[in-house]
Amino acid sequence: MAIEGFTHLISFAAGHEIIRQGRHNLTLARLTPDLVYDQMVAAGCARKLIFSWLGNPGVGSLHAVRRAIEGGGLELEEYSHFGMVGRYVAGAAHLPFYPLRSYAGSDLPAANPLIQWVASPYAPGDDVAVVPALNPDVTIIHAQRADAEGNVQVWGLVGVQREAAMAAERVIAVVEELVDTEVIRADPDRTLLPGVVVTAVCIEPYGAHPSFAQGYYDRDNAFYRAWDPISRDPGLLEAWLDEWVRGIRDRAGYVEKLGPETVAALRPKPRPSGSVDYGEYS
Amino acid sequence: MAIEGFTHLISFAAGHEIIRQGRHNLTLARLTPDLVYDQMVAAGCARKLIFSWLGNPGVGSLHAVRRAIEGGGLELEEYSHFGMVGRYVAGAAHLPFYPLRSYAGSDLPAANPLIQWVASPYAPGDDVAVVPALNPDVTIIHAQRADAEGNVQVWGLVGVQREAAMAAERVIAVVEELVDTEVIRADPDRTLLPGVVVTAVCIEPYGAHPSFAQGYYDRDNAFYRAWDPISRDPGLLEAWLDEWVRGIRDRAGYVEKLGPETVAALRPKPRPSGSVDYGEYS
Amino acid sequence: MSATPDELMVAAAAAELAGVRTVFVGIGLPNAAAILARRTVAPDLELIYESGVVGARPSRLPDSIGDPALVSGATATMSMHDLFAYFLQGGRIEVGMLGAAQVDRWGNLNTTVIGPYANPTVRLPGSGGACEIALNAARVIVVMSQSPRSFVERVDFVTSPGHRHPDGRPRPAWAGGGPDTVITQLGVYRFGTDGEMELAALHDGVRDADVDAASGWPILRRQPLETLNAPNPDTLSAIHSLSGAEREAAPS
Amino acid sequence: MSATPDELMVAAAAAELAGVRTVFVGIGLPNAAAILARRTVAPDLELIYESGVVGARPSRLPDSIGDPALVSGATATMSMHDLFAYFLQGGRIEVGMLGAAQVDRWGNLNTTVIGPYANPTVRLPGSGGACEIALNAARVIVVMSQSPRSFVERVDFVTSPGHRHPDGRPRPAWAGGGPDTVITQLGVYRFGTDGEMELAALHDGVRDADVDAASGWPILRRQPLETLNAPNPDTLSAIHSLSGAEREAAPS
Repeated sequence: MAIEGFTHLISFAAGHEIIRQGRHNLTLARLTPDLVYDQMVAAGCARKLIFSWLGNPGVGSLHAVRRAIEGGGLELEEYSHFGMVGRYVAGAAHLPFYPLRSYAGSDLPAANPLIQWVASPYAPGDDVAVVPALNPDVTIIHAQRADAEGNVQVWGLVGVQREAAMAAERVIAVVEELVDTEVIRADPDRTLLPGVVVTAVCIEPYGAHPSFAQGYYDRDNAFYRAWDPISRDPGLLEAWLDEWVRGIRDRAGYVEKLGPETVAALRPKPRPSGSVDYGEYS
Repeated sequence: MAIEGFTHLISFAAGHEIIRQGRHNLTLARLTPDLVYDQMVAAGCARKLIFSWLGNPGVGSLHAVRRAIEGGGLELEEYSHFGMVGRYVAGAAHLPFYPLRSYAGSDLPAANPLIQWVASPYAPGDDVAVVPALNPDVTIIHAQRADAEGNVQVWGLVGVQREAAMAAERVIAVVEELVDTEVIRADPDRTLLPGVVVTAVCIEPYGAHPSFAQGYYDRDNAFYRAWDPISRDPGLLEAWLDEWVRGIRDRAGYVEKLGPETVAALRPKPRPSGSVDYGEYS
Repeated sequence: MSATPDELMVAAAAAELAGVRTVFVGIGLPNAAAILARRTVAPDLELIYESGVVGARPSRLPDSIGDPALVSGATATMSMHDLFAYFLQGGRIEVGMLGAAQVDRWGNLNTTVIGPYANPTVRLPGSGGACEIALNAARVIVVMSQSPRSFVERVDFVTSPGHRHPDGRPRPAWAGGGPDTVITQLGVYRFGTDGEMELAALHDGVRDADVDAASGWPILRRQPLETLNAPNPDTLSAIHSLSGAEREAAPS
Repeated sequence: MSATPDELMVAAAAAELAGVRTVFVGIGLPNAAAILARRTVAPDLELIYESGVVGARPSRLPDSIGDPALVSGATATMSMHDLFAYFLQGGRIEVGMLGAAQVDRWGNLNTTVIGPYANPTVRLPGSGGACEIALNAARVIVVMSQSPRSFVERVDFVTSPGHRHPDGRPRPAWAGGGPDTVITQLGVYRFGTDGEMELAALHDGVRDADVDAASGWPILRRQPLETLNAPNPDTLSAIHSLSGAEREAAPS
């Protein structure tokens, strides 16, 4: 499975619910495992990571992931960012591979034999690296809004959300708010995923905290920094999971526990996009 | 060169100016040559077409193109739509080829030896069709708006405009209107091409007529239908080019000649997209 | 009020879309059929156009598959790359609807040339997205006029592959189900397990012999052969309300 | 007021961006350098972030390369596919800025592991976009701390290729120019025509011997060796105004 959203719109709500359900043996794909997979790895959910950058952005390491690696309890399958992007693209497009200009002269192909090469039929010797398709059983994304038909809209960074979702067997979209379908249909360009490819929509305001939702709340940088000492210490980490994940029933409980002051401090001032005219043609 | 815009935002303004300048021997790429290339072929601009669907959409044939083909004066290089899309994608991405699930069992590869096959390193026998990169010297697109820095925004159908532009050495964007850069920056998701990849911006209201500009004017279906008898008759066609292209100085002259009634009849009623909030973060 | 041949085809094609969720719509009669189906037997049908529109809810019947009325009020627009790669090739299209100038018994479709490719008698529009639709949709419905010139022993050019190439090559393993139904003004054809076309139903008033007279090869019959009811007045008036601006994109 | 090592590196890296139009910005010091350059020597500089932002005009120095302040007021956002494929791989990036835990004389960069890959002493973050940046940007500027542990005879892992692989393999023909400049707290390094690193300039007050003491191989010298001026007070105060929230993403 994959929880995607590059820095933006990371579904911590889904990660926490997976921890609460006590899932095990998951293969977790994500360009940047981020805190959400550090927490899931700490909780024993994961058997394997498929990734391209393993860190706490702007802070340092994911210590629970590092401990699991060093303890031999976590298998790794490692790419570069564009390699991971390409795996989802190939998966979404029903292609066996995705070609990219990368890896030549790098040791990554030696570390990961799934990185291969194909010859160009147009220029002898111009070999191109390829990565295989990745088709998650489930991809979970977070988004700003959806309607009752499951049409999902996002603004700001979209990362690999469309490709990761369309590569998956099932797609779960967690959103900040449910809107009328006429809101969606007024601006079809903003639709990341039409409802026809979405399996389920869950409405969880602040479901991406401590990551951000453009226009809704800021990245909680203080949380990312505070995670470092927690993640370093298995005892502290276990206590944090008990308090903030296992000890509460759902996302609403998490948001209540965050408290109105923290939530208010993350709210940006308004910056409207402005409206464009699609025209009514009849 | 390519003038791209799939049914939407076809730069007739650029096509007519190329005819006025008396250009010859051009290789013209475009998924659907449409009336713009029928006119350019009739005027003797073209040596070769690279295309995937050759017709007057909803009406019938492009008669000038057909005459040129039947007279042996026009070389053809033919793909399917996705093959043409892939050629631009590979060109934009500096890849030697683009792989796609097509052409197996079709006679197109026999007609066009540039359609080739590569083997998948992941599954023996799972060969995938490939098309070579296409890198136009110049790509011309039409768009709704741009700012003075050359940032170009489009809403509605985008077709292959981004890929065709980014595959090109030089990019010319013809737009309905120039807007303040703050209008662009208020909604960065709508930007099709950042200014840094755009060589020149030209402001030509109604420059896509008889095709359409979402929210600005409708497709002039009557014109597309009226083109059929003109295009059938070389004499009529020559007279049309004299009257509507060579006989006027610029696009403003064309719009004036169209007349305010035609222009007004093509204007849609408003249908606003609504505004979203990007948030001001500081 | 009796139906024209086009109306018969549109009504029969719309009926095939009952219960379908995603249809990739080509220009011409398929467009009319898909819009009719959404208004009648398939209210959840998502109209997907190769121009980059998903979930169109057009206020008028467009002349072209790229029309501003398809965009305003749609659920999504996307680039042609994303649409062809992730929707069509990604296997998310249940039904692709195609027209053709020629079809053979294996469902191979020709929209490229009549005569030899290098020196054609008639130059047709070519593939457009048809080659990809024929290979990647879960199933394909063909809507076309039937005559000895269009139902041929061997198509002059395979634009869009059917169940096997005239030279015997089989359909590739990765491909979708291929042509499933061919609808003409005479009847409805299905394909047998070996991929050969079979007459399955005749329009009301069409005789068995009419089919033979309009075919370039002896067409197999399914037993029992059905007879389709004539479109009812409601359907016909729905088609009329659509077809004001409709022009078929057949090559002239 | 004297500059910290980080400030020396940021100031020198910003100076390298004078006149540059497009820079692909990584996390940490490169981010600070690029933002500083845009405010000083390169007002037309377009900051391009792998998260999918072009033309960011951040109102604050972000902790992360994905930050809402990078998006609000940018000229364009796009999917990571389009950004990596059409901007970076498409050859539209003049300068890529990278950090690293280790570098060798050929400019090979390691951000993956210290020790053997299968059983590392230290697990570093990995490539992210660095491997693609190193191969596809027209030129690459490396900003990193220098010590005998980071300037090494042989990197433990080549994450991002330099001018030739330690095993002798040459850089591929299709690739961009590769590492052009390495900036450390001691000085600025360039690369000779054979692709080997050469000391080109020392920061003010750094001695030649300091470089040897902080290097795992005998580094070539360019003649004449330049000395960089200490950052002037305006530059330093500009850096200070940026660096409130800045944390370097070095592995801990």
